[in-house]
Amino acid sequence: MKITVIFFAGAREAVGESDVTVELHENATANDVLDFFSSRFGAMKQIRPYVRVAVNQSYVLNDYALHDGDEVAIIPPVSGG
Amino acid sequence: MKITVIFFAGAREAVGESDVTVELHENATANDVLDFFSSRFGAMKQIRPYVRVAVNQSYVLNDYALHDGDEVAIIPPVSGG
Amino acid sequence: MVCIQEEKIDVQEILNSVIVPEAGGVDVFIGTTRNHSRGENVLALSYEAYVPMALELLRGIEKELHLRWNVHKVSIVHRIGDVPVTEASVVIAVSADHRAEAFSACRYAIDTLKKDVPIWKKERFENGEVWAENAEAKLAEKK
Amino acid sequence: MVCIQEEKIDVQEILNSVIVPEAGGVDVFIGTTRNHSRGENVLALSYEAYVPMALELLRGIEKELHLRWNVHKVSIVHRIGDVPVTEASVVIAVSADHRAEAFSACRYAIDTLKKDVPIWKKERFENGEVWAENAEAKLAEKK
Repeated sequence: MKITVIFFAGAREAVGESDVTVELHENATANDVLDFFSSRFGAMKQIRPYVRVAVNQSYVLNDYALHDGDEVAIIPPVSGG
Repeated sequence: MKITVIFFAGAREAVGESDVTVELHENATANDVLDFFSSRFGAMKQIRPYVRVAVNQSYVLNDYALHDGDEVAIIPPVSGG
Repeated sequence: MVCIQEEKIDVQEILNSVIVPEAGGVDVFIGTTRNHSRGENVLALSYEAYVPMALELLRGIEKELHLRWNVHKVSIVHRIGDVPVTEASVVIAVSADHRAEAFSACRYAIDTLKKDVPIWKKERFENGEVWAENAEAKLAEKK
Repeated sequence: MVCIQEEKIDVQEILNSVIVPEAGGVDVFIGTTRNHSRGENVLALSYEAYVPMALELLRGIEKELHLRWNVHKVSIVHRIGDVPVTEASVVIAVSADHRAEAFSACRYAIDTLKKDVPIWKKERFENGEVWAENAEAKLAEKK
């Protein structure tokens, strides 16, 4: 299935892109998305313990099962306010 | 001794004056001022349990000993804010 | 800065007086006059103050906030005279490095003002008028 | 009302949006950008947001305030892009019948915003730049 992954702040700089479309196996989870980018980008691997994942604009746990067409956002620790 | 007594809000309306100069015996206290006006004005007697007294712009206890020339203020429950 | 004034309160001006480059957060409390009280419609509201004593107590509150919390600037402004419904009767602004201190100090300031500062509000209803009494002020008498 | 905007925040406009004739008190929190962080001078600050999700979470906070406290109106406005020192990055205003509720609800709103809402601040120093991380956001990960 195809999902769009969008990156913010330090995650965007780690990957060098603000959004990427990836092809994942069926039954892929949020965790698989983190694996995918952590294995390709050292800087992403470093911040991985600290990021949260949102799917279609809601936070999810890392074992969340993705669906074709989902928008997955990689959310580093926020600093609004 | 001579002291000036000033009245605010409900106390002013009870006495019908905003300030009055009274002649009191030596050793008079804040309490004596309250006695003086409560005995003359029924409305003042009614609110007496609820008023606080300030002398020269500081709250005092009712047994505070007055001095010649003091400014005594009769302060009904406040409602600022 | 503390002030008692008859003019309408300019909140932006008060904010400007407390925001400093070192501060990270400002808490502002604004007391507005309400259109109802004791279950009746309030037609008009008027404040009076024992001005020199009220200013002295407000300066005391300002000083106490600096002693008890790590705050940068404090402004307390109270309006007297007629205050139309929805307009501010009091504005308290506190700037601090950290918001927890701004919130606590601002809350303490309005609580103390309501309890002790010699300012009175008269509420005018269709069937008469009455001097309001803050619940906090009534508790203070029992001490 | 919630809003994410690049324009300078107009505090008076936000106040006007929450003051209603029935409300007796308004608490306002204003987060301003500071000139120092991590012991260094901050030259410039810039915010970015995951805008649709941030707005959704801000609307959620607004709704939660109405459910948990007896509040009249809530406004939360966050600025993004460059925010010069002393200008407001966020303004939260809450009106209520009683000030205790305005204070608690406003405090809860800024605490939750700092913990969860996807907005990030980049601090630029003389020797480089860094993405700030709220202490509250780091705690949230451990859940």
